Amino acid sequence: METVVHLSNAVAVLGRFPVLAGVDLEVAKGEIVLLQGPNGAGKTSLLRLCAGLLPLVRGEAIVLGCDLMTDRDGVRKRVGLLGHANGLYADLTVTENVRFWGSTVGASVAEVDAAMQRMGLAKRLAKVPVNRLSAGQRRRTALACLVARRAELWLLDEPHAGLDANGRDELDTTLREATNAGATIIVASHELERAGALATRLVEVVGGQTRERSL
Amino acid sequence: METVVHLSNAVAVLGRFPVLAGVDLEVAKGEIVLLQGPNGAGKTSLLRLCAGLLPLVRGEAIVLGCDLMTDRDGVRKRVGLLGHANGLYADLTVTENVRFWGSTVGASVAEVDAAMQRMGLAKRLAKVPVNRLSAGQRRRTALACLVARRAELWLLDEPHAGLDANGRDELDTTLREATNAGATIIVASHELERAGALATRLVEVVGGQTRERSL
Amino acid sequence: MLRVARLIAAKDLRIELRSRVVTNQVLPFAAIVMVMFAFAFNTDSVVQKVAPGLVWLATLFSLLTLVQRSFAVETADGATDALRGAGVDPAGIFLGKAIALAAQLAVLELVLLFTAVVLYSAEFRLSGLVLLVTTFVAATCGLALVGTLYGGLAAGVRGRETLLPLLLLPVVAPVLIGATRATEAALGTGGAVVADGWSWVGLLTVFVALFGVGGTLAFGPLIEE
Amino acid sequence: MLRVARLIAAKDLRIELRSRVVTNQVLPFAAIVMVMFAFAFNTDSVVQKVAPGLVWLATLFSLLTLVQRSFAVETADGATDALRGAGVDPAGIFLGKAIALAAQLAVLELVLLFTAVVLYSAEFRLSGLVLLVTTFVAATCGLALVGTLYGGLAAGVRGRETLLPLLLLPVVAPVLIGATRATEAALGTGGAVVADGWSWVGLLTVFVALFGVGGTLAFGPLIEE
Amino acid sequence: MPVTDNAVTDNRTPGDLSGSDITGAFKSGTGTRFTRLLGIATIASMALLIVFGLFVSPADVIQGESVRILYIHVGTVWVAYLAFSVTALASAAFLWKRTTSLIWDRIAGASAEVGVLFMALTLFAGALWGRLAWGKFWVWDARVTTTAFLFITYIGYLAVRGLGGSHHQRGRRSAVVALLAVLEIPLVHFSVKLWRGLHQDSSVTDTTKVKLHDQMLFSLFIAVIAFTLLYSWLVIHRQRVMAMQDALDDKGLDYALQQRRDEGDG
Ligand code: HEM
Ligand SMILES: Nc1ncnc2c1ncn2[C@@H]1O[C@H](COP(=O)(O)OP(=O)(O)OP(=O)(O)O)[C@@H](O)[C@H]1O
Ligand SMILES: Nc1ncnc2c1ncn2[C@@H]1O[C@H](COP(=O)(O)OP(=O)(O)OP(=O)(O)O)[C@@H](O)[C@H]1O
Ligand SMILES: [Mg+2]
Ligand SMILES: [Mg+2]
Repeated sequence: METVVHLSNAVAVLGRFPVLAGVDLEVAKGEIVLLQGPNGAGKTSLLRLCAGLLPLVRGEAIVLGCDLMTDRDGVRKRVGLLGHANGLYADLTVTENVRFWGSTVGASVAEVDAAMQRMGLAKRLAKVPVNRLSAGQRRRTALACLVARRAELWLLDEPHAGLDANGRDELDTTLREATNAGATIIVASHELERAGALATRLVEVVGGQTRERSL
Repeated sequence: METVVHLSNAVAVLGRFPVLAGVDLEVAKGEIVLLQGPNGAGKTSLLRLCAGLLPLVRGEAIVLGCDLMTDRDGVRKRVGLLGHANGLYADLTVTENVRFWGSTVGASVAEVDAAMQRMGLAKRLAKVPVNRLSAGQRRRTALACLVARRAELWLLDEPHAGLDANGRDELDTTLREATNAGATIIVASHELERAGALATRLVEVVGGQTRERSL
Repeated sequence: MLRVARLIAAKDLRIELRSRVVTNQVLPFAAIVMVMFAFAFNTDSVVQKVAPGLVWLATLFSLLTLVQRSFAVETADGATDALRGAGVDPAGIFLGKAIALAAQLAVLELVLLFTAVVLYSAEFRLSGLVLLVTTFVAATCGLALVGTLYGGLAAGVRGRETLLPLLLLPVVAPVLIGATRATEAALGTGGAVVADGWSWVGLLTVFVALFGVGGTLAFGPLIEE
Repeated sequence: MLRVARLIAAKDLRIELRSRVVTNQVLPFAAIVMVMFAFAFNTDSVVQKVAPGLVWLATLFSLLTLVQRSFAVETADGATDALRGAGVDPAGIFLGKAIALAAQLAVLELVLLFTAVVLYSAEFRLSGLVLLVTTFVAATCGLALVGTLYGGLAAGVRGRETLLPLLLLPVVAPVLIGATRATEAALGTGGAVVADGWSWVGLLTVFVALFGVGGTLAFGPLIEE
Repeated sequence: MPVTDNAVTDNRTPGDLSGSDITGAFKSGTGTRFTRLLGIATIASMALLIVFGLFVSPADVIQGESVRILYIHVGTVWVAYLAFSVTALASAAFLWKRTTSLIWDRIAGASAEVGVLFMALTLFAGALWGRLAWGKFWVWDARVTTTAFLFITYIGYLAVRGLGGSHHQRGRRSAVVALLAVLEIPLVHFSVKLWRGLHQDSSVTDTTKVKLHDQMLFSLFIAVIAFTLLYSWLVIHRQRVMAMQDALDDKGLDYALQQRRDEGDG
């Protein structure tokens, strides 16, 4: 099977703190991997490393065939990250935000509309500026932006946070569809019941290191 | 039984949008009420109204014996709110933050330490500035600030978001202890399984109005 | 109220100690502003004549930044809400933030004055020293009080960056003028005599009293949502 | 690259249209700065003599605010991360943000020039008009390019507010001087003649070319963590 | 005028109110018999002012015909002072617990708006006069500058009124600002003494050195009466329009509430 993420003894630091202390991880194409672990374990850092946003200090990291030591730009174009922050422009409307993020990868208007439809934003909320949305509505918008980006590797940091029951179902459907279309997904989440049902594999992160676990 | 919150046809607006469109709610002392409902329904707004932060436009609202139309200050001193934002000072350490919020209500050093202990912050993290914490660690700090405030009515807006399994258990214990000590609690959460096990009553919020539901 | 004021002031100053925004950012900024002034009017005689005005003008610009920073700290993660929600005495918040602001302003002004002396060869007179110190204390308090009052009003609202200079500058202008004239008198710029300065200090004192009392009473309603 | 530049510029200008921060905040601020200048040097003759310098000084202060705003929009909700993470061409981001900044600066400068004409009774000459327009275009582009470059550098890091003025002001000083002298030549302030101005414009053009090319190449590594 | 109409801020929300027929409730207009009489009196006194100002009163020995600007310049500025004082008094009444009523807030707002209008006229007339008397539209004289600051201050006041939020919140916030702003009036008035500028010293109120011709003084008197009447007429109407706007907001709220409730059923 094709390997999408290959980390071997990867180390990353923030300031002087080693947030990742030698991580080993293999993810194959089409998998949905769930990262789980205590607060401060390094889940967010791991996702940021894979997205090419956190510099690799030691070890080996190859994502989508690009070496993170040398070719981070190659990775970034093909990866989609949803972080703790939403990355939205507060003064622009929902549609404008999704359209902007879609067009950074050349998504068509139809694709953007489809993404908004997916997250239930196509109707009343489409023309509302983001600063007038509730927390969950913002999270939905950020997800729609991610969907519109059509990434090959999706990195999701607590995507459920703030979503209502309905939104969680929509998210699950979206992720399943994405993997069917050939995407690979890594999700960090504390909601074991919810995310566990979706995932194909569970990886525990503790103290900046990973351990394989059974679901 | 003593009534802590009494809302009758309460209306509140943001801009010109009626976020609360006539809410009726009765909460008795010692209850743990779970608010549940779709994104944008008005849960956050309802909590902010009860905390005296969102002006009441019409209807009646009496919280802890104070009328929200006339005596919002009386309410605020005795209510503790954990919102979507954490309300922490990023440049101060965890201890300094908890101490500051504790001392606004005159909590002693021992009480502050106890609160930090409760949320598992007493050891390694005590002297770390908040801007070097992970998302879940920040949430824990915010909860510790709340515990240190010793409020009579606790208003929690998605308190579980970002907490690890351990933190969730600690939170549940803390809330149970608080009600035993005479506090009343209203929680808004999308995690039905988790929060439902804790709550004594379920209230659904839809379209700016409330409906009583069975757990 | 005083307990709350002490608490808030201590917190604000501690944040400054940790983040060093004023020390590292506003100070060099103000200093550079002074240098640029000297640059823009390269005739020496002009610069020397307007030196006191420049010190206060630079203070004023820095005040805007300081006030914005002072309230950005609160709004960054929703702490204003938390403060209001905690039922903390607004008068205490007002005084506390004003004290912290005054302390930061004072440091800033000292540096500016020093820069002025070095760059523009402004001159000191011993006879004017008492006047100079009084002027600086009064003006600093006045600026800190007004800044906090309007900063609090503008902090919560949407167009806050717009509103603050709009509200602040016309009110502060008299302070600027009074302080400039008093400083001129103290330094003897353009042949001004020391006695002239005291009436301006009187004006500044009235201003301080007014905004001290007004702010303490009015801050509550102002920051209310 | 140009597609990305257009995308980013359009987004930045649209945000400005919605939030009106420049129109409502920076513009009045700059105008008030001009008024304060005039008031601080209340002798009329001085003001008139330094009017071109004041216009550019006020532009400079506003530039700082504009650049900060331009990148605050990105960092507020982690959009910088998202932009970097999206692998958007950095050269495109650079040009796009510079274009949007230049557009906003241009509006600002027009207003300032108008204010100067009204307030300081600065005078126009038809013969100097071409020079004036060229100077403004060149200086605007130069300021926008440098501003974006250093703004991007400062945006990610912790002491960003410190860094920006510290980096920006010394580099921009030549632009300030060149533009002032050229404007003086165009307006004939203090008996300057039009021909004098063109050599300054030459300097400005070199500056623009330098930072245009340099910025396009260097922006990528600069915004990298 | 800058920010006049706080109800028309861009606060359109998902539940847009524009589609409803809530305007029908206010067909009666804002006029009453009293205001119509007031309007007639205003027009009459204006006519009188034109007659006295332009024809009866003499030209000045030094300034010539241009002195006639005085009637507008000084007439409007005094009425602007009056307007701002009324704003302050109404604000105090609003803040005082026993008289709290939104009507005071509306009077304060309406009066400030009209005051800003008159102040703009003062500045305009002063600038024109300055061109004639001093050769420049604008000088950096103390009174001229402080007048500009006063003007900006009240624009700021109107901006605060336009911030949005509930009516009571608007009232509280703006009342505090109004009470602080009014303190600038003495500053403007005494600025000539404080800073010794170019501008005219007190020549009307200071009886020890009356310089004005009797007929000029009388014309000025008429000007002040005329502008005061105009001011009252404008404020009464504006205040009523504001009351309607507030009521309209309430009606709009009813409509928006209905839509919001339907959200749950739909
Ligand atoms: C834009 C320029 C001007 C502004 C902003 C201005 C402003 C004012 C103000 C605010 C007052 C009221 C002072 C008070 O009673 O408190 C006033 C009064 C007056 N102004 Fe002007 N003025 C301007 C230009 C002029 C000029 C050019 C003249 C004539 C040469 C003039 C003549 C007067 C006179 C005669 C009074 C009445 C003085 C008194 O009795 O107090 N003003 N002006
Ligand atoms: N500033 C604002 N102006 C206008 N409408 C707003 C504003 N802020 C929020 N709203 C609207 O108010 C409604 C209620 O928001 P609220 O935050 O109370 O919802 P919520 O139930 O907490 O939702 P969530 O589950 O997403 O947190 C939302 O529909 C939102 O669109
Ligand atoms: N700027 C920083 N400087 C130093 N250490 C940091 C910094 N930011 C985060 N850390 C530390 O890095 C560690 C890993 O953080 P990370 O955000 O990856 O954890 P996480 O697994 O995502 O936790 P959570 O479940 O709380 O989101 C934490 O222990 C945190 O204290
Ligand atoms: Mg995390
Ligand atoms: Mg919410």
